[in-house]
Amino acid sequence: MTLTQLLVLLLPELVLTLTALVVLGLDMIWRNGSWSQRFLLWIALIGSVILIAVTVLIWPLTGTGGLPIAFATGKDFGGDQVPMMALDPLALFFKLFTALVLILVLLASGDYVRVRIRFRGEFYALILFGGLAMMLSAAATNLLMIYLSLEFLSITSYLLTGYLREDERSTEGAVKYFVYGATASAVMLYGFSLLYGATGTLDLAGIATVLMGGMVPVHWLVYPALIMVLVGLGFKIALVPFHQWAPDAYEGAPTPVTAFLSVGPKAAGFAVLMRLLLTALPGFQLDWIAVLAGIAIVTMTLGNLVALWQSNVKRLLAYSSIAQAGYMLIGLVALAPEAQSWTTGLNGLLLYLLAYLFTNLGAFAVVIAVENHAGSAQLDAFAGLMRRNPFLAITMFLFLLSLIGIPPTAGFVGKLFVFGAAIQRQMIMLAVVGIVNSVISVYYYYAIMRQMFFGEAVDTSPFDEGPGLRVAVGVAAVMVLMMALYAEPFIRLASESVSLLAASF
Amino acid sequence: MAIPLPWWLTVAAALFAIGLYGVLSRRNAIGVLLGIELMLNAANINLVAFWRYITPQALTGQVFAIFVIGIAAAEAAAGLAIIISAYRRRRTVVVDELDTMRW
Amino acid sequence: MEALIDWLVTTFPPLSEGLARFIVYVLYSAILAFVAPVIIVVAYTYMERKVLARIQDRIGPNRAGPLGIFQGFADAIKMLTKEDVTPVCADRVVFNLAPILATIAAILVFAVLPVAPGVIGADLQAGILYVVAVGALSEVAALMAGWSSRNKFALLGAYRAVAQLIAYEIPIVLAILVVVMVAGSMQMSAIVAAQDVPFVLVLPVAFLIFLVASIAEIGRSPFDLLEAESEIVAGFHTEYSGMKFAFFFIGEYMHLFASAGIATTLFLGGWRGPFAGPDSWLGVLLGFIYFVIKTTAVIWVMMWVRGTLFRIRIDHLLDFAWKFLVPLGLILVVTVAVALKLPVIGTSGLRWVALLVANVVTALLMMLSVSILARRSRSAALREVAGVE
Amino acid sequence: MIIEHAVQIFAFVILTLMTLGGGLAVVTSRNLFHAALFLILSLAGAMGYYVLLDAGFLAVVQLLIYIGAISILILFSIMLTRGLMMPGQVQRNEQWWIAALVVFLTFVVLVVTMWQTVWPIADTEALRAPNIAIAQLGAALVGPYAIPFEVISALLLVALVGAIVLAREEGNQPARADAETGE
Repeated sequence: MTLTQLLVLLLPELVLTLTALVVLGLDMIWRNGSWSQRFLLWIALIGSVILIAVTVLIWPLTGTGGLPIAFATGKDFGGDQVPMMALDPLALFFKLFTALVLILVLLASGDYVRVRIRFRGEFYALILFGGLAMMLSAAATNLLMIYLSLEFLSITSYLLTGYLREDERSTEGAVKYFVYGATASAVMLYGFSLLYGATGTLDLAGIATVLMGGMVPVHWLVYPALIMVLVGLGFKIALVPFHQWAPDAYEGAPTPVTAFLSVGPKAAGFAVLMRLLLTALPGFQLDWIAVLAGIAIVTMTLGNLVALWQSNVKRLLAYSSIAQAGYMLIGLVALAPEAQSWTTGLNGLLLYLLAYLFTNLGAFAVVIAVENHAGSAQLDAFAGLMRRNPFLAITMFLFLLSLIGIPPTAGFVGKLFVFGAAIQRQMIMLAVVGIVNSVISVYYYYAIMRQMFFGEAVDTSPFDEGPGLRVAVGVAAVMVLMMALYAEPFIRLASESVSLLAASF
Repeated sequence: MAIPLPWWLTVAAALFAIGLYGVLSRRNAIGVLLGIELMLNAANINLVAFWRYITPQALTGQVFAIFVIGIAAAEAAAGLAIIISAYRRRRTVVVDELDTMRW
Repeated sequence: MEALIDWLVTTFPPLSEGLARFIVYVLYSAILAFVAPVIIVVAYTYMERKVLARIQDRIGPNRAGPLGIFQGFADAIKMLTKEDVTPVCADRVVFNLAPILATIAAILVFAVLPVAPGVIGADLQAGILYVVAVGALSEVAALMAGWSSRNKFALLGAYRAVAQLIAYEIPIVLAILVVVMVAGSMQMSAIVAAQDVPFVLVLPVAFLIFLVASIAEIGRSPFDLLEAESEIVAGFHTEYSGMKFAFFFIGEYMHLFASAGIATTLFLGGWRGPFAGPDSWLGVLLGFIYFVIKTTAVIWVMMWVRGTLFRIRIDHLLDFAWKFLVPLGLILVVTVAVALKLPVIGTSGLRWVALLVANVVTALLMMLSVSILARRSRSAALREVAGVE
Repeated sequence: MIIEHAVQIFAFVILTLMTLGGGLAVVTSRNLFHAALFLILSLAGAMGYYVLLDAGFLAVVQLLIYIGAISILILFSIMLTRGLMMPGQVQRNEQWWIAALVVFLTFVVLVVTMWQTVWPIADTEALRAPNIAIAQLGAALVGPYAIPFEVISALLLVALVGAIVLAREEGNQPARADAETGE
């Protein structure tokens, strides 16, 4: 592969890196607080839009098998040519996903940042770098690259969480996030080192070849390695025994960052989990499916039950997002080997992620709007929202419906595919627990609705949410409806993105 | 090589366990960070030992270890900045005293 | 070294090669650890006093022995017979460990210093990187000393020491990087071998960066803020006396010699000179003499600087590192890399010219931009003072 | 050959005492500053391991980055937050014995696995001569590993920028703040 080819294949990553660097550089030139600083947001947004264009542009290059991305200079490195990433449909899906996350988060963050954040250029740059790390981890096919990109994403997230340095809760959330996250990644690294020792390679496909080859009696070793890797990824996704950091980090972080955290690292974690388990460890399917099924049940239930007691909407959404991760996990647990069926579990997982992206980011955009105006994200800040800003109230209503999974919303499509896969695989228990949990969740989502429609507000004057937020909320709402009413292209996208993984399995 | 591979792995496992104990038992965030560094080092010893005994002709393990050290530096810088920032606010870095938020 | 081992094996047949090697290296490390410090400290303190005295128009030491050459021994005896005080509240173990670590850190550098043709403790592949790495130990020693003394001046001194050492380590590494790029190796012997032209002639800017930054690394005037008497008594070793202070003192002079020796090796061609070479005893001896002379010359420049310039302020000190030396070093790395990759440069003569041009151009551009920036900020400050919008 | 083996084993034992002893002291020491110093001891032991394992460059990197940068950063942070180290401060939380139990079980499981596994050890010929030159490592970093190499540079930039933003002291001492986070 020549350098030019390689650069073309890496265009999405390059675009994002360049945008972030330009933002950092211009921020250095433009004085803090000067008028031209508002262009930083525009530059970041334009970069994200270009990212979509570039991704679509290189889509045809992948071919059916996906392209390994490996770099070697003029000299021949012989057998040492190590593919680090892959440009396959799954990676492309997550590139698109990242671009959407970035656009929505950036749109929603404009006013919030202007009021509360000191170092704006660095803030936007960190968010863009976080997006870069998401794309890298979704594309990585080498343990080194996976560890590196996940750490990249984590470190960016820690820093963003603690970005409000004057705010106790922000720094406190960051400390907890850091302490738990760093421990988890150290454990995961140890697991990776065991996998490397067992197989002598870092390449995911190579690991599978060695393990399936049966030449080496190292099977015992894989179990501790598997558990350690699951611990690390479980932290990133905030699955239940490893979720303690999530509520604090989510509540403390600046709200746009919370929106990013609730979608970004989760999606990256799921991407890595899928790739790692399906590419490297398919031979141990029975083992990890059993573990993950248990985790899924506990995660859904605990997330939902604890959410019942929350009075802060940010924290409530944090627990809700833990529960949502549990639903998504069903998709991975219930993956069906026969690829021709309408739901392979995996495509359900991707659909759910996509639905969750629009729904959750939309909901957080509304929270940001309310917080910008009322100064807090407590439940009573939402009181009488219907009278004060009907647009926000109605869209929020839509997002909450989608979170519950009531048609005609995106959340319904996601749940349909995920639970459908579970029923198809005869995992009735999982589906039942999932549905019961969805019913429980109605209660706390209803608490928000009740405040919005029937709550008595102290201040009843209408307020304006500002153009950025209006666009973000509007786009998210339209997409939530689109995914339900015009679902076919989305389903096709998700199915095609996982076809390779499902086939390799 | 006079020392069989499992010896190295045992030492690394012991170091990992010690680090994990430090992480779980320390109250001070910087103390936790010290434990994390021990765990990372245990993983590194594993990587280098595996490189030496299993794939001595390729560079894989050594390069991974170099990357781990670099990442650890970035992590420590970010983590300590966060801890110092929290200390400025609260005058404590004891993890269980950071309890503004509950449940 | 290898020649010596061969000689031992042939002269004393019962010695196996491994044993001979062992003996030679043990002897060499013993010399480095015990003999060299004494000679270096005594010789260079005497030299420093004389040089400073001359600069300040004094005579300097003149009582102990002819021309006062035994002054160093007199000082040593005084220091060793002084009472050894440990503060009551001090953290004893750490307090006692710090001076030893400081000395060890300085001595460890000597292990990779090629003091004469073929004479080197360990010719590591990553030799020069090892030097940078070992430098970190002296930071640890300063932190330990400052913290364990339970003295606010000591603590402040330690803060300053670490801030300064870290800040100036980066320009040093950049200057070293330039040399490594030109020499194509990090091995000390290879760097010496590559200097058909001493690098100071083709990389003058890198040499200046290295020299200035090493003066700061070893904490000498005008960068001696770690122990600025008028501000923080004596910095991190405020509470030390007697033998333990002597260790810091030895460490400081060993460090001085080591830094100058590294500068000699990297930029002045190390032991190279007419008739010096590893083949004969005379060549080795000549190489050693050249090395010592060049190193002493570097040290003399450092003393000259000390005698001439005044101490600078701590924030200026850090600004100077981060805002001048580091950018200069980075730009230099880039221009030198470009100059090395220019397609026309095949012959070595042209190569040296290109490097020199790259250096000079970099320095001129940097000076120009600094002067423009300085003028702008000065006029801004003036305008502010004058109250003009 | 026998002597060489004996030397190796002797070195291994000494280094193990340093690494594990230092490590134990790191997690049990009451004084955090001492714990950080013991961390340096433990890291130095690991550095010795790398030398024994013929990974000399890695040993230098360990000394340069781990001991030279990370440990100093930690020591510095401990000094900046030293208000916490009043004598008698309990450094252990109440669940320490549960932690000890869990950790001990983990250790036992790991050790049993390590000894039960039959490792795919390379053939003796390959084992004898790993001799990897630094130039080879460097070429690998800008060759097959160029992509992660570029990524880690971005990561370090992010960590640096973020750390300065978070830890920078407000007021009229920008220079000092830079130095604090200048690692």
